[in-house]
Amino acid sequence: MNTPLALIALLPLLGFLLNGTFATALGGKRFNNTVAAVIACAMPIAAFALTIQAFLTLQSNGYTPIVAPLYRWALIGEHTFDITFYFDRLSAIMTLVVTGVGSVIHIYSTGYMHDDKSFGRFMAYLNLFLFFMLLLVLGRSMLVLFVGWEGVGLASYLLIGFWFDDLANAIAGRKAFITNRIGDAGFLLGMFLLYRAFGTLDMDTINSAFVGGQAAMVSASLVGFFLFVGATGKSAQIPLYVWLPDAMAGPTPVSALIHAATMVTAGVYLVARMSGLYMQAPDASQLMAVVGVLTAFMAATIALVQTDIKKVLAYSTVSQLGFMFVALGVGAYGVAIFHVVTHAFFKACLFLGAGSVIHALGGEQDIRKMGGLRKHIPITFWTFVISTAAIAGIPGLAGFFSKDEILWYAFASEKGGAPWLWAVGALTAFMTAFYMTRLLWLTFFGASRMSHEVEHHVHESPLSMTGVLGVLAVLSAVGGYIGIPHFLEPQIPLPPVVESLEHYEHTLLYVSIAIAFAGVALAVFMYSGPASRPAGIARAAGPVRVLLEGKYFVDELYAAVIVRPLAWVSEHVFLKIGDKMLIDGTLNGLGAFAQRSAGWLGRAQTGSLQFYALLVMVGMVGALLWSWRHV
Amino acid sequence: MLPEHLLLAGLVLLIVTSLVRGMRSLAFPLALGVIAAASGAAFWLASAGLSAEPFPGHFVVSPTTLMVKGALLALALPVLLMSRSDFSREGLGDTEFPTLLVASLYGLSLLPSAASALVLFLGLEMMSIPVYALIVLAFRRPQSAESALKYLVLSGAASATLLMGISLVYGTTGSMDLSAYRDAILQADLMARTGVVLVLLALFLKAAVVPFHAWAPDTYEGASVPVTAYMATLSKAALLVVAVRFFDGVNVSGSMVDLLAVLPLVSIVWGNIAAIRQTNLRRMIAYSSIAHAGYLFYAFLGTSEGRLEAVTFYIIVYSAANLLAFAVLPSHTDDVVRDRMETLDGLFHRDPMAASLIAVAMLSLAGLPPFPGFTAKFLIFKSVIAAGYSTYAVLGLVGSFLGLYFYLRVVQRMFMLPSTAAATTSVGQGLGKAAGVLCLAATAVLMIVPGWVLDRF
Amino acid sequence: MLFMREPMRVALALITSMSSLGAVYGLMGVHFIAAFQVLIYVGAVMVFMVYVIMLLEVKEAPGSKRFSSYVVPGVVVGVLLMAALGAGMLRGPMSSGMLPGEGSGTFSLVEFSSAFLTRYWLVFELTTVFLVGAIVAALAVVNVSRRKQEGA
Amino acid sequence: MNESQFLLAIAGGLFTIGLLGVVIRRNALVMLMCMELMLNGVNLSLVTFSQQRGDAAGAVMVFLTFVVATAEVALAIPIVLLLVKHARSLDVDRYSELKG
Amino acid sequence: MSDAMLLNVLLFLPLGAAALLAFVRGNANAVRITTTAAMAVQFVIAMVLYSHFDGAVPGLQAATSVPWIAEWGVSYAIGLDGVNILLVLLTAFLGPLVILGAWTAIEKDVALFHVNVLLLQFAMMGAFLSQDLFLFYVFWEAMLIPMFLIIGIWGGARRSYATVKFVLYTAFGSILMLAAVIYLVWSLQQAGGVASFAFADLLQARLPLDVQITLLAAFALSFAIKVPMVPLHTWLPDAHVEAPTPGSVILAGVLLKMGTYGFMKLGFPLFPDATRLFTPVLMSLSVVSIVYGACLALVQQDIKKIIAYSSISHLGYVMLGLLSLDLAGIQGAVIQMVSHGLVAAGLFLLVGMVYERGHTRELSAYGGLARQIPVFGVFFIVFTLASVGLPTTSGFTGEFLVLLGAFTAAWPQHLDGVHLPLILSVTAVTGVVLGALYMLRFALTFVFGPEKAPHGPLTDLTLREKTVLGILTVSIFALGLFPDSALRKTELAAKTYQQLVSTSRLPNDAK
Repeated sequence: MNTPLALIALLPLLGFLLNGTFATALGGKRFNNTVAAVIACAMPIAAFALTIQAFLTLQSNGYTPIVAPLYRWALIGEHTFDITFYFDRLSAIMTLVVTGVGSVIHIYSTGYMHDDKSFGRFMAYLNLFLFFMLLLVLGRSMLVLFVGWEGVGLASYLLIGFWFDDLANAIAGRKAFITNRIGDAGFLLGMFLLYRAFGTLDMDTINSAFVGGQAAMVSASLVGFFLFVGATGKSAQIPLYVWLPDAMAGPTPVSALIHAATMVTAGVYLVARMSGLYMQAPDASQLMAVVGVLTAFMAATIALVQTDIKKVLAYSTVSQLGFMFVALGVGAYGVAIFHVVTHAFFKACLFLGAGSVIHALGGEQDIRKMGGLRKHIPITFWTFVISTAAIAGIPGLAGFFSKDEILWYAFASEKGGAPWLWAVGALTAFMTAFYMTRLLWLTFFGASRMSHEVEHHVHESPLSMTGVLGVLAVLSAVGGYIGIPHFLEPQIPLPPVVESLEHYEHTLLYVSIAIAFAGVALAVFMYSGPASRPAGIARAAGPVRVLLEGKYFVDELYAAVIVRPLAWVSEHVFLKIGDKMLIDGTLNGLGAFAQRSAGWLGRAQTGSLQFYALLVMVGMVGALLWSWRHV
Repeated sequence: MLPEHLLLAGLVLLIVTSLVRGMRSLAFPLALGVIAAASGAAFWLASAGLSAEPFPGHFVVSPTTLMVKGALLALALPVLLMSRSDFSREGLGDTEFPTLLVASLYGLSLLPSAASALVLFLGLEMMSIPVYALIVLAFRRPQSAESALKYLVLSGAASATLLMGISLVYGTTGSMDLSAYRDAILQADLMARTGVVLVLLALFLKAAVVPFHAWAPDTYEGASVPVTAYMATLSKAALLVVAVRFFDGVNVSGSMVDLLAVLPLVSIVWGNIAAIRQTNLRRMIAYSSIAHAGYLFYAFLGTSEGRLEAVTFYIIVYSAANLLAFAVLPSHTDDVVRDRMETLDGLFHRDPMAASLIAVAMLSLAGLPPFPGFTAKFLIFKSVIAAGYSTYAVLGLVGSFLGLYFYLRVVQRMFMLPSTAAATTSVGQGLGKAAGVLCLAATAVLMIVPGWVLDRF
Repeated sequence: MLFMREPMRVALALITSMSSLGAVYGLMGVHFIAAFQVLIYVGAVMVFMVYVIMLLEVKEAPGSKRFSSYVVPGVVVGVLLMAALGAGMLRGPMSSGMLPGEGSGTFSLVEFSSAFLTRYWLVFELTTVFLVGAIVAALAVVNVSRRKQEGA
Repeated sequence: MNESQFLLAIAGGLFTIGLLGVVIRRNALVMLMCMELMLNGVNLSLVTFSQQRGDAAGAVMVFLTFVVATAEVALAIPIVLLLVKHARSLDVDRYSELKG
Repeated sequence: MSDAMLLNVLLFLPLGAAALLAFVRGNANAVRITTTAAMAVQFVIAMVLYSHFDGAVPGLQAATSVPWIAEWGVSYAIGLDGVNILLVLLTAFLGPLVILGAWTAIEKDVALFHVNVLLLQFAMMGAFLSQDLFLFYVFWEAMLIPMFLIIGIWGGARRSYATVKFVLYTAFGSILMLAAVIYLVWSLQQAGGVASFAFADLLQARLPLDVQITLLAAFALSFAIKVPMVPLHTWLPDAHVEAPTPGSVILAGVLLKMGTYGFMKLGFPLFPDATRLFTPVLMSLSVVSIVYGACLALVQQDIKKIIAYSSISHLGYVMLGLLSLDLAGIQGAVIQMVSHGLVAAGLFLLVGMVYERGHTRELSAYGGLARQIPVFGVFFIVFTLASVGLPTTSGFTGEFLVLLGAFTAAWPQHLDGVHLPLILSVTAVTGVVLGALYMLRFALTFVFGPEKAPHGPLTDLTLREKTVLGILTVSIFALGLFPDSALRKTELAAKTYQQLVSTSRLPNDAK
């Protein structure tokens, strides 16, 4: 019974090993691209199939979690660290999304990366990522989760820096890894605290312990805080979100799979997984909600002025993740997961669509150099339209349901819901609608702003890509009808709603619909007309625009406050003063002193016999006098 | 006193050979045989457990003294072997060197069993008088005479001082027996104390302890290699044996401790530091021997039981190492050049064996494990700490740490620098190598089974 | 004798002091020592000295310094040493100076030589050996100097 | 200050003067003579003691001293001769080439 | 053949081989092959002993003990226990790999070089195996000489300075330790009457606190220099930079473990009360080492120096684990020792391979190696990540357990005000970030970015090099994924250590 679970994770690993060895320089490229592609895609698809099978098993025995121990990693005293897989409703959903979306993106990549000289390496990396991601969602112990957690970080590092000949990409990859590491440090601390309290890292045990309330030994808020630090790193929340926009340096499928659909939601998954803990940690939850909503708002504002198609999507991802954390913060864990799923659909679709556009334009990413593409690449266009509508919150589409529920709980949840949370959230939703429409319009509508040779060979992408776009578009259209929160209800209950506010539900519903349309309308109004219109507004915005285009200058701030001081202190204080001056200086000084005194003693050896005799005399007198001390 | 008799016989025969023209070439093998026989006899008697008092109050033999005697005589063999490189040519000491060596050894062999100041003094002089001659014997360079004079004057002063001390002790205790010193040292009487201190200072002077060390570097440099080797090892060893005889059965206390701790400590530091800058091998060895004199006198801080053992073991190890270094020293027609450190540069590439042996010697002198120099040092400082003078022990160890540098410099020169001088071979190299191997074997034994060696004393 | 310029004068002074010492021994009643003193020292050693001095009548430049450059510290320390030794030797236990003749004090040449040949005959023997060694050494050195001459 | 003490004082004095002579005189031969003087001092003290004790040992030691002194001179003189041959001078300061 | 016999063979095999080489002067390859063969045999023996070693049995296994210097109570006593078993295996494992990996690094005086390596191997084995303080000290010091020669003869331009610094640094520590050893044994002799250098007897010692403190200071100085702990570390970068590749590999792979091993085997258990008294100080120092080393690695331009400073940082974890006195921490420390041995060895081998091709150690001289010599790039990234402590690599196992132990041991029941151990363990966790920082900085311009090579195109790794690195890689992942089998061997020893250090051993009357 336990084989499938292990297999789900291990199949992609196998794919990685095969491709990594034989499709790369390591094994001298024995596989040609086709073989590599087949292996690389077969693994996730098989995994997807196994997941479905596992899901059916889960269903068949009434959703009692499947526990599949693999082996014992370590035994310290009486505490064991087991490598065990755990399959319940939550991990079922995540696994399905990961393997499902993963599979289609693999297929997409075979088309997108086909001409790349390191095709095999790319597919191998994708498989590696999938392996770690599955470890992350399938692990029972936090240790396994952490292995996956850092593993996906590694995969993202490798994939962001995939085209490492351009140093900028490599730097972006490093930035992602380091930033994640900072979060991981927090994660570790939280993990240690839990281990100290419970002597185990199995999350179900810990949760039940917290729910059962026998967790007095350790303050839930503190643990919650530490784990949340980890989550901010992985899920790009303030203050550690800075890596995600840069991560767009990677190939577009990577952005879709890792930096939109799956990895970045790991933080959300972690919190939802530890919901039992967070229920006991109101402070941490409060913090999460606030950070979440601020992140959402801030990222949205930045997205307003971005001109790089992928950067816009990146910031919108950050913003959407913010929404999810709002949901988590107010205790609506199921809703957060719901948004994770829908977001995975439409954001993946958007990214892949963007990829298709870039592919079509031969690498052009600046939306100011696009326009009027809808005629050239219709399939891409339509899928893009659907997913944009979905994220903008047009009723009936996936995004609408999940976002609306988040806003509702942000407003009315007993666990920290507050009108101001809703207000900011709603504003953000409005902006989302606006900038997504702006993106859509500038890319596909209006007159073409492309240079001629580009425009000359604009072409629709191959089926492998468009097909995937279609699938995802459909999902982002209908994904909202999967009632995930209610599916998770028995495992993770939704928070109660303040009675006094219940009757606002419909009002808010209409309000958010209105907001969505308003945003779309405003964008259309602005960008359909003459170019002077947005320009005028931009001029009016003045300093605000500077601030936004400068992304609030957060990178610069970090550089000035952390990075450069660290380097300076290491260089000038530790190395120059500490090592060279103090320690080595002292030692060399002593050495020199010995040399000098050697010189002195040498000079004392005058060679004059009388002097030696004199020495003897002196010695005698001294010795005699001294020797009488005790007589 | 069988060994002495053998030596005496040898001496007479050697004189004969030197007189009869045809027999000159016999001198060297004869001396070799005599010394070997004497040391063999000593060992044999020791193992036979002979202990007797042929001349009451003057001369006693016990297995221990015989062992010491045997060891010292055995150490003389390499000296003789390596002498051929300098003293092989007709009229250039081919007979004188062996003769004088044997004469000196005769005196030396008296010392361990001397029971009265008379015999002791006589033995001491008998040992050193021929050395004056030996120094000038090679006369490879004008400075030999100068170094001989320095040695002669200062050690003459030393003898006088020694005698003065003896006479003072004689005055207080009324006896010339060495046993008298046991009381004299412990007596809180001014004259006795003065006498004892004078005796001690005379020993310091002969063993080159700061500030009475000044003659050593000049003399060592001026003398030829084999003679330097002899002075640096055997005569120093004999000196220490004498000292042990004087302080036999006494646990020093009071101001004697200060003398026995401070002056040696100073010479440890002084010797080790002054050696750093030396560009001249024998001079460096001289300074190192000053430092080693310091370690050796440290042993007197310890209780009297382990003293002879510690001192003997140390001098054997130390002498073996020194002789090893001197024995395989590449010979050169010009003694001054031979003496320069530069001639060692890149020696490994010219003569790997010599380089390796010298390296072993240096590391052993530096007291680095696993070489016996370490065990010896360990023994000394063990006894010092056991006597409760931990501070002095630590200071002494730190002082010995200072010495590491210049020993390693030698190794660096031989292994890590490009070879400068051309390989020069001359007569007696083979015998020198033989001597080296002899010492190496001794060193190996001392390294691998120190316990076995220690049990012999 | 510390202050005379000519080695010869020094030698004469030394001889004087030695013979006076001999006289002292005589007064103390150890005649044989006195005899030795006079015979060996004055008779042998100093004669040898004087001979050598005359042999190498080196022309010291009149301006050449008599004293080494350490005369001042030397004298100072010397005085100190004298004081120290003096103190050490005089403040002994036997300060109740027993005059010669008291106790078993003096003994005649007969007693001495008998003792010398009985209790101390080893020393006697060794002395002879010692002399042999010394002679060999002396000869060796002389040889060296002779070779130098040949070489020169 | 009885007689023996007086003698001892003289002995010490001779000893010191001898040593001092080695220190302050430049002439090699004078140095040798000074060493003789030291030995004389020792002898005197030895004799004095042996007299007090009425014991022959001291006297024997004196005898040895004689012998040794003689031998030393017998050896020292040729060495000095060598030196002089080398640089026509008895000035010891000329012979300080070995140093450092 | 009995295990005890095997152990002796294991110990003396390199010595025999060295003797063989000293007399049999074949051509270079003959020498190399002989050496490799000897080392390989040694490794096989080590594997056999490892498999025979039963972690559940307390005390020594495969032990030999014969009197050596009887009258001092010195004996030739060797044996395996949970503390040294892994390190012995590591030493034997790295031996052949070093020779293979640096096959072409040494062209001058090949025979002499391999003699030295074998002697060094012998000394290191001896130090790990010896169960007698005197013997231990002898081996401990004996390691100096071959290393001195290896760096001094085949080293870089400033080798003379580096060697002297290395030797004097280490020897100074040892000298004081020697005094302490003598004093320790002597004082025990005073108390118990009989002199003995056997660890077993010394670990019974009951010493007054002031004595414990003094002796611990002396021991700690010597060990801390070897580890090396800040601020006694400055010999390491110089030694590493100047040493030839095999020298660096051995130095980083095995020699640095001597210090931590010494602490675990002797330093702390011998003087438990003093240790507990000074734990805050020592712990702070080890955390300082972690951070300080990392910061310095961050600004180095010399690729060897980066790794050298990273070693300082990594061994700081070991010390932290040992001092945490928590089972997880101790176990982690042991694993971390082995892990660092493997990883640092690999990194130095890689750097050496590049140096052989590019003839410079300037970081700025290289670029885009992953493009120029992809296989090298792959291995480099693997070892880099292992050094960063990424999960599934051995580095993670070590650091995770150490930090876990340190943290859980340090966390107070109730958070009240400033709490040093807690601050320290939290600071140590930041080391994880810094580690990533400097290693990825290293990797960034080295293997990534635009292609750059000092002169001419570089050639990719040969089969020999691939094999060596491959073996190391496998071992790294083995230790990262399945550490439990190793932990089983060491657990009992770790518990013994924990119990020894945490129970007071003051003289009875003092209590």
